[in-house]
Formats: sequence, C-alpha cells, structure tokens
Amino acid sequence: MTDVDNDNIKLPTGEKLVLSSSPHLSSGSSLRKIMGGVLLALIPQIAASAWLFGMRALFIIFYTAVCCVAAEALWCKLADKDVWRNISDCSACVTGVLLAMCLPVTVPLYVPPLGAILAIWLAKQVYGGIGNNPFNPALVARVGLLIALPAAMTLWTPSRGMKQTNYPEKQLFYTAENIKKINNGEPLDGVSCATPLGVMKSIEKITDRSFKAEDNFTELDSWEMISRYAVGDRAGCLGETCAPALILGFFILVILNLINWKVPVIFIGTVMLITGTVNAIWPGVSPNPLFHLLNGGLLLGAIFMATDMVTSPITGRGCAVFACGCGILTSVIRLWGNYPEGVSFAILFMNALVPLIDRWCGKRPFGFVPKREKVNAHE
Amino acid sequence: MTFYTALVIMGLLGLTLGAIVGVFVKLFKVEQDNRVELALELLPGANCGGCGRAGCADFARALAAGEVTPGNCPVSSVEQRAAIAMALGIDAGPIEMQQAVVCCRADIGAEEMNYNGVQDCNAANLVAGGPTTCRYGCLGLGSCARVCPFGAIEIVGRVAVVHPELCTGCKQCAKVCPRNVIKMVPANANIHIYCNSPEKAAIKRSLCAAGCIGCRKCEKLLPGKIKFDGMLAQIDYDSPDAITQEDIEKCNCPVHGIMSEKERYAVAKNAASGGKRA
Amino acid sequence: MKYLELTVGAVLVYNFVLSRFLGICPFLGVSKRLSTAMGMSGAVIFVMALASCITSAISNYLLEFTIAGTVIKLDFLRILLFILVIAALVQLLEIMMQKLTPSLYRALGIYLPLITTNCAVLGAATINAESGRNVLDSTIFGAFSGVGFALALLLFSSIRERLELAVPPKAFEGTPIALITAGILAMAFTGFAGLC
Amino acid sequence: MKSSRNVMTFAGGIHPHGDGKSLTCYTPVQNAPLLDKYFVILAQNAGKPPIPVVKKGDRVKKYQLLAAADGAVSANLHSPTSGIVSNIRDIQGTHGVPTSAIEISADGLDEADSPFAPIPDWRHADVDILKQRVIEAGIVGMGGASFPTHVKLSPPEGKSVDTLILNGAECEPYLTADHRLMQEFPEKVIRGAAILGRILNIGNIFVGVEINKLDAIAALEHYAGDYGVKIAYLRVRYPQGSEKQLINAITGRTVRSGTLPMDSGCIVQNVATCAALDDAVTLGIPSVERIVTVTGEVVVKPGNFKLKIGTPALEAVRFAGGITEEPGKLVFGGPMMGFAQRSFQVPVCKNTSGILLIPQKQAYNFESSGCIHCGRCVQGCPMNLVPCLLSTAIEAGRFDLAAENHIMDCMECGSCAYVCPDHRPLIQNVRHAKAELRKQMNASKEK
Repeated sequence: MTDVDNDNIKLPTGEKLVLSSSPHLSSGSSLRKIMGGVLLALIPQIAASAWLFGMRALFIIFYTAVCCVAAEALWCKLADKDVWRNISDCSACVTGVLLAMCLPVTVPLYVPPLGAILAIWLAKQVYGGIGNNPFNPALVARVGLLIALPAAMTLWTPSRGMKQTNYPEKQLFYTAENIKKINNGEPLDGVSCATPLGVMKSIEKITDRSFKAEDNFTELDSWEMISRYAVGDRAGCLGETCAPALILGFFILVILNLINWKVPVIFIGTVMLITGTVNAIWPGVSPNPLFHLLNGGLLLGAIFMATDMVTSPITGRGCAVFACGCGILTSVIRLWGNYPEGVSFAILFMNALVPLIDRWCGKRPFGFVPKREKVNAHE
Repeated sequence: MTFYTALVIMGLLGLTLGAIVGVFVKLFKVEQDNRVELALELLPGANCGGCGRAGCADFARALAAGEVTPGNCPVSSVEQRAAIAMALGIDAGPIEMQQAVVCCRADIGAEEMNYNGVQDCNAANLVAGGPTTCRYGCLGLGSCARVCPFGAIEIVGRVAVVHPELCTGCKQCAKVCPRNVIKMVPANANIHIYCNSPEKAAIKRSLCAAGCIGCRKCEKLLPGKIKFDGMLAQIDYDSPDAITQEDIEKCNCPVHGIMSEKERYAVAKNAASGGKRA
Repeated sequence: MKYLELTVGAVLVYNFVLSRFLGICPFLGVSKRLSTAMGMSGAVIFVMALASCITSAISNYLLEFTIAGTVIKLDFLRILLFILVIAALVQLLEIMMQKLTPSLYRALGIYLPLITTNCAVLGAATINAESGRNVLDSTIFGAFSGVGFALALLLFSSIRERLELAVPPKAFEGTPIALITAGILAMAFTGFAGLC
Repeated sequence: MKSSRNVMTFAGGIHPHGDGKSLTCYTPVQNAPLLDKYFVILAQNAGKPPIPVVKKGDRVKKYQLLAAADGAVSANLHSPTSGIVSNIRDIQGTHGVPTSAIEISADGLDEADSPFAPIPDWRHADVDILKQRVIEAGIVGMGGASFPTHVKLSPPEGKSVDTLILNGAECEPYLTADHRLMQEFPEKVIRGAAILGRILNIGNIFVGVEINKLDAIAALEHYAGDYGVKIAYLRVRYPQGSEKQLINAITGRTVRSGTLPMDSGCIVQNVATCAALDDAVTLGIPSVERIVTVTGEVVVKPGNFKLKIGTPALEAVRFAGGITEEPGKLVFGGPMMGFAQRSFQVPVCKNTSGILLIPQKQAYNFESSGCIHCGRCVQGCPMNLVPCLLSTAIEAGRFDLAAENHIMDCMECGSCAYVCPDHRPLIQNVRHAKAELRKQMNASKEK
C-alpha cells in the first residue's frame, strides 16, 4: 500500500501553525464585497442622472464621493487609525454616492464637503466608525444640510425633457424672462423650478368630500404626468428621479443578497396604501398613490437608505416593523407636514427606533422555554 | 387689597400642600441607616469592585450591616480604614497594603506563537491552551490592563508590567488573569522573581530563556530570603530581613530572574523598542 | 380633531425635549439605562399631568377674580405658585417611590427631586397659562407633553444602551456622543414641523 | 425519484460552498501500516479520565486493557497494538494543554488478545450482558463529544425513550469518514443500531443521512430492512448533524433549552459509535481504532484511513502522502467545529473524525473592523440567537447582557462566524463568555 517512496514525502514541521478558534472556514464574503455590490446597484441610477441632468451630475457624484473618502481618511489619520483599512472597505465611498444622490444637480460646490463632514465625522466616526453609527450617515448629512442650507438644497432645475413643455412645476416658478432664456437655448444653470411634491404642497387642500367637480391635483397626477415621472423626467435630487433605474438597482441588491426585499416593498406598500386611502376618501387632500410612488425620494430611500444594514433592525420581523413605520411617517409628513418630502425624516426617526425594535422583535431561541416552566424542566 | 389677597392665597396654598406632604410622609415612612452614607463618604469612591461588591455604595451597605470590615476594601489607605472603623464603631480588619506584580519575562525569553482571534487573554487562553509557548506565562493581550481601574498596568512589548506607584492592590487584575501570573505582594516590597512556571527545568528551558531553572543557587546564598516552591524560586515576603540590591548581585542568578521593579520596567521597555524577537 | 392636534403637537411637533429643548438635564442624566429611563418617564408624566391640571386651575380661577367690584390680578404670583405646586407634587412622588420602588428610587438618585426644577414641567404649566387653555385641555396637554418627554427619553436611552457597546474615540465617550445623538434626534424631529 | 422522498431539515443553518468532501469521498478506506510508537491519551472521554492499570515496562497485547474506567462517567481504554509500555507521561493533548498519556512501543507483531468473547447471538442475549459489553469495550461517542455511550443507554427512572437516531448526517465540510464507513461497512452500522435498539428496547430506529451521500444511503438501505431500521433523508445543510437539529428534522420534536435529548424521548448516536459497538458485540474487540479523514488542499493524497488510537498526526499525514506546502493550521475534527492544534505530535483519539490541514493563506480568517448588523449570522443561527449582538456585548465586557440573550443555548456550530462578512471571531467570544459565566455561576454557588 505504501507505494510512495517514504523518503520523498514532504512532512509538515508545524512551524507556521496558527492557533485560532473554530470555525476555520469562511464564506468569503467581506465588507468590501458588500459595499461594492451597493455601488454596483447604484450605477444604473448614476447613468440615469447623467442622462437627465447632464454631465454636472456625474461630477457632483464623483466630487461628493471623493469628499467623503477624504473626510474618512483625514479622521483616521488624526485619530491614529489605519487609514487604508478604513477606506478600503468602500463604506465611505458608498456614503458619498448616496449623499450625492440626495443633492440637486445645481448644488453649490461648498455643500458636498460640508455634507461629507456631517456624514463621515458627525454621523459615523464619532460613534467609533463603521457599524457603530445609529443613524444613516448620508441621511444625517442630507437632513442637516436641508435644515442649515434650505436654499442651496432645494435649487431644482428642470430635467432634460422638461425644457420644452409648460409643466405645472415650471408655471409656478418660471418667470417670463427665464422661459425666453430656455427658448433661446441659453444655459439653464441657476434656473429653478419646483419638484412635483413641492407643487403639491403649494396647492391648498380641500377636505370637503363633496368637492368633485374638478380634481384638486389633476395637473399633477394625470396619466400623462405619471408616465413622465415614471422615466424620471422631473426636477429632483440626482438619485431619486428615475424609477426604472432604481428598480433595476433593487433587483441587483436582491440578487446579490445584500438587502431584505421586504423592507422596500413594505415601505413603498405602506405609503401607497395610506396615500391611496386618503386619495379615495378625500381626493382634494392627496394625489393618487402612483404620484407618491414616483415622486420624491421614496424609491431611493426605500431601496438604498432604509435597507442600510447598520441602521436597520436585525431580524426579519423587526425589518417589517421598521419599513412599516417609515411608510407611515413618510405619508404623514408628505400629506400634512411642512416639508414637501418626508422620506429622509421618516427613515432617520425610525433609525432612532431600531434599538427598541431589535429589543422587542427578537427571535425566540430554538427550544426556548418561558421562565416559569424552565424551573420545572430543571428539577 | 391685591397684596392681602396674594398673601392669603399663598398662605392657604402653602398650608394645604404642606399638610398633604406631611400626611404622605407619615403614610410612607422609610427607615434609613445614615451609617451607610457616612461610610460611603469615607470610602475611596473608585467603584473598582476590588472588594468583590458592586461598587462602593454596596460595600458601604455591607459595612453598615457588619458583613465586611474596612480592611476588605483593598484600595483604601491605612488611615482611611482606621477612620471608617472609628466612624462606624467597628473593627478595622486587616490593614496591610498590597500591590500586584506580573511574574513573567516572556517578552525577553520566549518565542511568540501565531494566533488569530480575539485580543483578550481569557478568550485566547481557550484556544488550544493559549498562544504562548509556556502555559504559565503572561499572554500579553492586556485583559488586566483593561480591567485596572487605576491605569496601573501597561503592556510593554508582549508582557504586562505593573506600575507600582499607581497600583492600589485592588486585585482586579489578579482575578481576571487566566494564567494566575499576577501575584499580590506587600506594597513595600520592590524586588521580585519574574517567573511563574512550576514546570521541570528541562521543559522550562526549552520554552523560555528567562524562566527560573530551579538551580537553587539563590536559596543557598540568601537563606531565609528566598524559598522554593517545587521548581520555582520565590521571594519570602514575610522574611523580616528584606532582600536588597546587593543580594541580587551576590547571588547572580543565571537567568537574571531576580530584579527590582524599576529594572524590570527598563528591561521590558528595552526589549519592546529593540524590536521583537524573530 | 382639536384633541388630536393637541396631543400630536405635544408629543411630536413641539416635543419638549427635542423641539423646545426643555428638560435636558434628566434627559441626559437618566438615559443610560432603558429601565431607569422608563421609571423617570412615568414620574415625569405623572408630575406633568397633575401639575398642569392644578396650575391651570390656579391660573384660571385664583389669579384673576373680582372681589366687591374690584378686579384683582395676581399674574405676578404665577411662577411662584407653580413652583410651589410642582415642588409639593415631586415631594409626594419622592416619598411614595422611596417606599414603593426603592430600587428605582435609588437608580434615579438626584434626578428625582430635580424634577422640581425640570423646566419642562414649569414650561408646560406656563404654556398652558399663556395660551389660556381650560383645565381639561391643560391636563391633556400636560400629560401628552410628558408622553413626548417619555418618547424622547425612551428613544435616547435605547440608543445610548447600544452606544455603550460601541467603541467611540476616547474624546467622545459618554456625554459628548450623547449630545451629538440628541442633536441628530432633534434633526429627525424637525420633520414633523407643520403637522398641526 | 429523489424529489418523491421526504427530505427533512430544520430552520436556519448555512450551506458551505465548496465543502471539500470530493477530495476524499470517492477513495476507499485504507489500512494504515503499523508504527513504532503510539501515544494513548488517557482523557479520551468526557467526564473522568480512566486510571492506568499498566505500568512502565509492562508488556501488553493488542486489545488488552490499559486503563480502567473511574466511576460511571468514564470509559475503559485498550491497547491499539502489542508491545511494551515504554512510558506514562504528559504529552500535548488535543485541547492544547498537556495531558497524561501511555506511550506504547510496538513490537511489530500486532498480537491480539481480546479480554472478552464475541456475542454472536446478540438478538437473544441478556440486555445486561450487552450493556456490560458497552462498558467493557470503552465505547464513547465518536462524533466529537466523546461522551461514554453506556451513560446514554441507561435513561434515569421516569424518562421514557422511544426513538433512537443514528447520526450519519456528517454535515461538517471536508469530513467523509462516516460517509465511507456507511458505504463500506453498512451492515456494521445497521447491526450496531439494532443492538442499541435491543439494549434500549426501542423499535423506532432511524439513520439520518444527508442526501449528498446517495451511495451510502443505497448501501444502508440494502441492510436496513433486515434489521428493522429506517433511513431518514436529510437536506444538505450545516449543522444538520447537531443533536437538537437532527431530532427536530426527523421527529419534529423540539428539545427544550437546558434539557437533554432524552427528555424529548430521543437518543442520538453517531454511526461510527454504532460500528464500534457492533465490533465489540459480534467480533468481541474493544474500540481501539477508527476511520479518520486526513484531508486538506495541501495534502498530497487525501483520504480516509483506519487509524489506531494514539497515532500522531504527523504519521497520519505521512500515510496521506505528505504535503505540498507547509500548512497554516492543523485541525482535529471538521473545519466548522474542530480544534486547532499546537503541534503535529498530537495523537488521534477516539473522537478524532478528521485531521484537516489548512493552507496558510486561509489560516488568518478572523480580521474584524466592525459589525455592520447585516443579520446574516441571525439568519444562519440554527438556535435562533443573535450572534452579532452577543459578540458585541461580550467585547464590551457585558456578559450579563449575553446571558440575557440566551448565550448558553449556543452550541458553537460556527455558522455565524462562517457567514460573517466582517470575519468576526464570534465563536471565540461566545466560548469566552460561557467560560466566564460558568465561573460566575460557580462563584455564586459557593457563596
């Protein structure tokens, strides 16, 4: 049986043996792969925003990402952490791209660095770096900027297809002079218009149910408008407009097993259910649910922000509660609050609830026995 | 008129509320032992847990209840213990002060083993008996340093070293150490033997160049000052005649295992800065 | 509808801690453990509701009345009387808690008597008096302001319990990180602006 | 055809990709040549180690008793070969700490002298005689826990056991020892099960096998009918071979936290244990050798070997043709739950199902920068725990929080650490906390 020449057998010396606890195998996944997957899922929307808002969109995304990575590197340098190790997991890059997705294309160039400091320093590194932050860094930055610099953060410009026709968003905010400018083909930078949600806020709500002669929101939620929103042809943040691109991103994330598909579905479903109900009862208070689905940051928030692993609950049940809460708050803020958009506030608020959700939606261990019975089992 | 009305209203309201509070005080009366407060005030207040209780407040309660003596608080000074005993009118208990010593010089004597895992001594010790060649030596992952409420332990290179001037003798490090390499010694002693392995000399020598080889030279030269526990030399701290620097020179330990705290720190620093052994 | 507005306003929109920034002292002081935070929340709800009820009655019926044709205005007594009432209430609570839940009493420590000087309680009473609410409205407002305080405290303490497991840089450990968290939490609450 | 079968499983768990079984599952079990020296560790069973009955210089025959059981939870130890007891001393044990072992210098004759005779007519033999044989032969659980088998065979008063389950799941990646055993010696396994069934007076006997071992299933089915044993098909999922999960999959019963499988009316035995029992009863030989998978990417000829107890790992590697490069880790057992060893001198014990050599580039598999709460460990945990929270709490020194979150229910299967994208040492943390909590419990008991 020992047909092998015994002298030629190479035997281990044991010099390089490593002591470690089991398991000695690993699935091969890593933080970098996860973050890379998220970036991959964002690519369709990045491309869409470049198409809708022009090359400046690409620049803003790149610029914001660089700002965030630089902020991370600077902090790690100052805090005497391993700079390369902290940057190379790509989490700062993902935060940067997500933050850029929440900015309008015309955003002044001093805003992204401020946002990066808010996101990376204030919302992430002071808590001890990746994994320890209770709030989504990109959303903290967005909300912080929205409160501190409302003008810069709501400087919307019309998207590619909007230049020709007189849409309600333009009628409200366009001056005759600006229209002339567009017609003459002059550059559009600095020209502002409203987002459809902003227009919705400006329309006075009519709670009188007998009011049926003319739908309050006809101009906003007609089929023509909805189909326009569906391709993302509207004013808005860089990353929130193009529904098909975002949904493609959703499928990428689900296929790569990076998110729990229930979160976006429940989130969006709750918003549509609530707005749909309100629309059916008081058509003068809310446009139809499709309008809510395709406008504002609902898709972006539901697919990329609410599913952030660090700041969402751990168990499936907890995630469902979390998504449901996000949906309810989003609808309430959109319909009755001062801000036209409620997604980021809703997610941020639910982030704060995550520890409680985790505590109350825990799993029951296999073979768990409630305390009273346990005593008997031991005896 | 306004003045008088205000006076009446204030007065009435005050009286009513005062009466209600008074009734409640009678209804929900709680007996309190003010000796607890007194003891708490006199305790060091470091909440180190060295006494084995959940903080100084708990210890104060136990003091008042007569479960412990002031000497059970390892951190308090001799004066503090006496003061507490006097204030509470109880016996002071043992009052001699202690300090911790890490009895190992693996940093200059032993090879390092490959280890991948939690940087905590107790956790590492569970993996195949711990990542050191010697089973009795310091693991150097700093569990003692983290648990020390006074910041008295420093990890120099691969081994923990106690700063005697900061150590209060609370024993927390000795309790947490999985290797029992931290010994409690009288606070006034400053010369120690830095080895903890009771193993046979041959095994010890194959593992660590700085381990006590049990040649018994020191025992012969310094009778009464050094005693032997199996294969391991130990300083007799109870000896009335304390070991001195001259004694160290006199016995000229072949592995230089007997040294003062100061020298030990210098050696460790030197080994750490001079690069690790290959 | 009026009561919905009153309650939602008190809990979310004009949250005492996170929108009005009142009552920060216990908010930071007793938020280290969820269980003590819950105890504190209960105590504050109790004191705020009762204090609002009594102070509203005082300001509605005792501070302005007519005796023999002369109108007597005692507005200047308002804060004095309010503090008197609140202090008495807190004393009652303290005495009761010491007897009934000694462990919670010990856990709350100095923060229990400090409810007296908790500006949220006095704030609720003053807001009630200034907006001229009747006794029922005031009590509801007071109770739900307490609920708002409880919500903020609950959220905050659960986050802090989790932060305790995190390893922030040394300089940010403890109160600094808590204050930053409170700030971000307050930012999230601005989203509720305009709900009523 | 497979789909028509009822494939059973449990909730949670993982499916390791590239499970490395194909390295060894196609090659038959080889007999190892005789060595010069064997190192028989005394503490081979859970509980008290047996007491040596031989002394230095004694001449022993193969199968002769070397050490006798000390008390009820202990097991006899027999000589793997004939020769001289050259020493009794401390050597490096399988758990890293030195442990007492009997060193036997073989005389090369391998002369057998069994202390007991076969019981060919076991079907009609007295149950007590069979039970006595289990004790005499020093049979312990060969799946890993090495719990003395006879203890499991005497259920205490008031506990009724109605189901015997043979664990042939072998869910650990890389290991194929049980697979080859079931395929090449199916009758031994089945007969061993039947003997166990007779001892326990149970007719309801299952052999649980994962359906990635179809050849083994076919071999078992050939004999199953004759002995009234049923085959349960199990989904390929780790940790399918864990007692509680196996019982849950096959009977649908849930073993409650803090209780034994016995409390749920089940007894689980490893297939290798059954084969050893069959040897003891029908051939009259004690448990002195076992099938061990010697494998790993760096092994020249990975395979299964019938190794005598006391064979050093180095010799086992020599039988397998040596190595291609210096390994980064030596693991006894499977990669998921096995123990890393300090040296290649560590000998094979009764519970060593595999000797796994891990390449250097995979040896440093724990490097964490921070938990991102991805929840994969929660999905993977077969016990429904929240490993990431446990680990974070432990790292912060909050053992009380870990205890609150049922850390004591963790069976350290390693599913969580396997899937963790941050490569956190979750299991080591759990072990640390368990040890710490036990210490605290003992301390409070003393008080």
